[in-house]
Amino acid sequence: MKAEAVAAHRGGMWAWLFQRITAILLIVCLAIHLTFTHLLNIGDLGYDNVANRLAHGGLTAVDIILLAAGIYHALNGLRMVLLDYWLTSRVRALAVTIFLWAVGIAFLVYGIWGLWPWIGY
Amino acid sequence: MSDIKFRLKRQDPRDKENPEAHWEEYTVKYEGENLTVLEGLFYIQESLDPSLSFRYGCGQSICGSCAMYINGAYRLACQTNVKHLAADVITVAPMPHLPLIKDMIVDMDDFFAKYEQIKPWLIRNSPDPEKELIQSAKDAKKIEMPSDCILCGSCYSSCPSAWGEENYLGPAALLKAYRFEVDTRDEAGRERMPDWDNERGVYRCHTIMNCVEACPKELNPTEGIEWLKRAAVRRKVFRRAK
Amino acid sequence: MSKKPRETANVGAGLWKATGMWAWLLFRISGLILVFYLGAHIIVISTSQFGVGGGTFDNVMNFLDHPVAIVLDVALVVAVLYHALNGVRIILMDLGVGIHRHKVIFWSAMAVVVVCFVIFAYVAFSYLANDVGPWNGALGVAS
Amino acid sequence: MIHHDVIVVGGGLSGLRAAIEAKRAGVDVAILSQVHPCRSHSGAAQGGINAALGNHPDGADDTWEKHAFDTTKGGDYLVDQDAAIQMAKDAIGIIYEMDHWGCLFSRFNDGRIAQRPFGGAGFPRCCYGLDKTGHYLLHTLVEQAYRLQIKMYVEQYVAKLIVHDGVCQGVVTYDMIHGGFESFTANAVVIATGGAGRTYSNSTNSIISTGSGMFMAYHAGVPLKDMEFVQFHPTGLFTTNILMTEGARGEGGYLVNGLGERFMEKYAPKFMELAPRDITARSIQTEINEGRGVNGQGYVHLDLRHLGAEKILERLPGIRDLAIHFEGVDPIEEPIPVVPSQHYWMGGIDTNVDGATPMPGLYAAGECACVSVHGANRLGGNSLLETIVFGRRAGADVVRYLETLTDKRPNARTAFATAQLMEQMIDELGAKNGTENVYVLRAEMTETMKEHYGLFRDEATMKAGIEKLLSIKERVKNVGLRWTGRVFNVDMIRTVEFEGMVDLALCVAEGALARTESRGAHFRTDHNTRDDVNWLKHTLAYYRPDTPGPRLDAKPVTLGPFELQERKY
Repeated sequence: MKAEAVAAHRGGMWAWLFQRITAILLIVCLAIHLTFTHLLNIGDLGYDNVANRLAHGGLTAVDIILLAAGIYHALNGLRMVLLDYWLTSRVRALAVTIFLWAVGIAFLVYGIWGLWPWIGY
Repeated sequence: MSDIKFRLKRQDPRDKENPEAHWEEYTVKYEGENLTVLEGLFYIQESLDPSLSFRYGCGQSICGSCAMYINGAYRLACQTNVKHLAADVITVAPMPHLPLIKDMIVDMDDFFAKYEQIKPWLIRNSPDPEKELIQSAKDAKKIEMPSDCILCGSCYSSCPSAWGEENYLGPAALLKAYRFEVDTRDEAGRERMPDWDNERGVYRCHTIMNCVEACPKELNPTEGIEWLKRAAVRRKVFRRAK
Repeated sequence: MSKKPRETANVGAGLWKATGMWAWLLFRISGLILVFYLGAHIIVISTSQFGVGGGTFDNVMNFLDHPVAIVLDVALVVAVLYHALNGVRIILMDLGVGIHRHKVIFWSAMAVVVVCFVIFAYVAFSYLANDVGPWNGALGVAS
Repeated sequence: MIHHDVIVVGGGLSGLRAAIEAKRAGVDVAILSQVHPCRSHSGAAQGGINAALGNHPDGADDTWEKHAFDTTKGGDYLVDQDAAIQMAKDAIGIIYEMDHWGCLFSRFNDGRIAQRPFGGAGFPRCCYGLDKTGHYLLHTLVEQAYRLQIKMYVEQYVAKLIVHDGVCQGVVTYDMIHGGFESFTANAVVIATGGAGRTYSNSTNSIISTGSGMFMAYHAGVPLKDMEFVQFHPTGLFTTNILMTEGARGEGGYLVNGLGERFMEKYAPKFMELAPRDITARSIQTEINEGRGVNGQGYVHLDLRHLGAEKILERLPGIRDLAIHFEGVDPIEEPIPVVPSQHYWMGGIDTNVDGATPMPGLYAAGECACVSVHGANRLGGNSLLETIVFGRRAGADVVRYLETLTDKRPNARTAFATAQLMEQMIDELGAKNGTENVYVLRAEMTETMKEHYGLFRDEATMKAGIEKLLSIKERVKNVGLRWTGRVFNVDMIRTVEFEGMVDLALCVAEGALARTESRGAHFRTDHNTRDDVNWLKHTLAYYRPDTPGPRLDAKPVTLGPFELQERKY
């Protein structure tokens, strides 16, 4: 162990806390999302059908929260796994964190873009 | 009662002729009712193979020297009676996932370096009173569990987070941090916090609970680590003192 | 302090009989599966931007009605349910609830997983069998 | 060769406390220990630590004078009264200091440190942390040692003192991890290696308590004092001799014989189970010898059942665990089978009240030293106190000693030669084709000590015991080293230390034979009264390289305010 290596890693509480907050958001939103998409409307997934459903603004909001929280939760989870195995140096950990943030924001933008046809339907 | 077989994992990495790990079997005399694994090892060392190395201390489960991997679990050799193992063969190996020195001896330097890292002492800023510091019986009870740690290293060796990440402080050190942070006499405030409120500290704990399974004193390091996580939130988000 | 070579011969030993160890391992695996699923899902949804009047999206959806895809969906549900309910257990422990009874809570969570899964599997397989969902149109959502 | 101003041998309570005291005065100090300091035998202490805090409602008017008196009376007046008074005075500050350093103490409802009654004490003055007081104290001091960044060399078996012109200048150690001998030079050495309990086969002590510090000093010419006084704890587990704390009786546990009687009313009607240890232990042994053991076997019962599960779990969880793990008995449901077991070594390296031995530069503190505050019999709760009080005093005196030194350069040639000597000795041992098995001899010796120098002694058995010990000492010469590897050679340590253990055993034997009286823990059936006219004096034992046994000498006892009286409890 290198004492400096331990000392170099400050913080982590916010990442941990947001992981929990997003987890709770995900459970709630995912339950709504799955119920409406797969239990109540199974077999009818189609462009117009989705558009009808998302006409209820609430469900659009749920999907967007799901998207944002899901991306954060997924990528932070991935970061956790990486930290466990090979992100021992602070520089590397920082670089990966920044990279994952960039990927996350890109996916968020791309995801909203994907939802856009229905939002503006 | 008849004799009992001990299967020991032997390795001397500095032995030029045979540096590899290998298993050796010994037949240990087992006449009476009681035989602890440590007594068995002493029998082997005295009568069968003087080259066997293992740590020993008190022989009464308080010093923490003889934590080993016995029949698939972390156990204190002195505390383990072979009759409770209910096995024909007693398999003894050093604690896994730690650097090996010889036979049952593992290198605990990192373990203690991490222990030292979290400032394992009471930090006080106000002047000490003439008499004792007043602490309610209820508050004293809170530090009992973490104070009972004997630093045997079982939890540290069993923690998957520590296997992959050499800088993770590990359950024992974090339990020690909890022991002081939860103590009403401690006035560290934010002084000790950076050492455990850290990606190499409490947030590397994924509540796997192996440490709880492994602990021969039946302590619960996870409880302490989770308390620390909440304490971090209390302090940083809600600006509380403790 | 110099980096010491870690012993390798013993790696794999550990507490493989411990509940928490398996719970964590499956949690991690299901988590990684879900990370990749999330990426795939976003890409699938984004097909709404292609084709005329959502044609590409409808094609993809029809393709995903294939029985194999539905079986995979059901497997995905297992991963989601497991990850979600074990996650609930972890959050409870974070809150200081049930640290001394984590195994009981784990198996209770698993019971919830099974119940939820049975509901999903029933819906999914009855759809596979009848090409129609049991509650199709129940809420009056236009089909 | 490594140099430090002060070297402390042993990392138990007294060693750590001495090191802390010296370090706080700005001295460069290092601890050498056979095990990591947190693994020291001090941690196995259970019951508590005495100090006249007066926190207990029944002991509100307790004072250090009364503590000193109880100590003196408990020690059957062989106590140096100035030392006992010093210890009782220092005790109060020591407890508060440990509390300020974060040691866990059980508390009364008002938040003050709780106290429980203990054997031989007129007042409930034993401060405790559950039944793991030693463990909590030890870890607190280890933590303080880390805080002060005291250099610790762990897993160094200290084998020999470096003595130049009669002045102690360091030690030679066997480095167990790296293999090989290393010499550590210093201007002062503090020995704090603990007792020699393992010379008895029925000991409550750690396996590492072999008295290595004692015989190291003894071989270097420092006298050992009062070695014939060996304490037997009344309650060790029947099969393993593991300690069942006196606190169990302090909390209200009963001693019951095979007939179901609380037999202590015959022996100590006033104090009952809380009589001093020597008296309680002899009472138990008498019951057993007269056939009133449980089921006709050699043990009596320690009965805690009437305390109730709640009190046992709250106050005595540690001994419950021990009883379950090692004896298979749950004290909540069953009485615990107990026998008197060797527990403490009242004698030791002759030191003054500041821990200084007759050899310049050599200090001793703790169980391996004999100040003497325990006299002929130690009271429960005084040993933890002694380690910390005299550890601190030794640490402070070392600093004063260093200031008086003009030449602070230890002689490197002597240090080197001493290490060479050890190397040579090991090489010779390794080359020798041993005809004797050291472990057979060890078993014989420990059994001899148990049988011949136990609770009841008489001339004939003791003489026979000396014969046996002398023959064992002779046979040690034929012992060879069976494995010559250098890394963590357990066999080497256990072989090398054995001869020293026999020497200590001989000191006990010769001292006990010479003392024709009964005093405290030393009870002779052929001289069963105390003889203050001839024997109110300390025994000193000097090493003679050419003769197997020690040369005995005497030293007067320092008397003080407490008049000699008969011991009645």
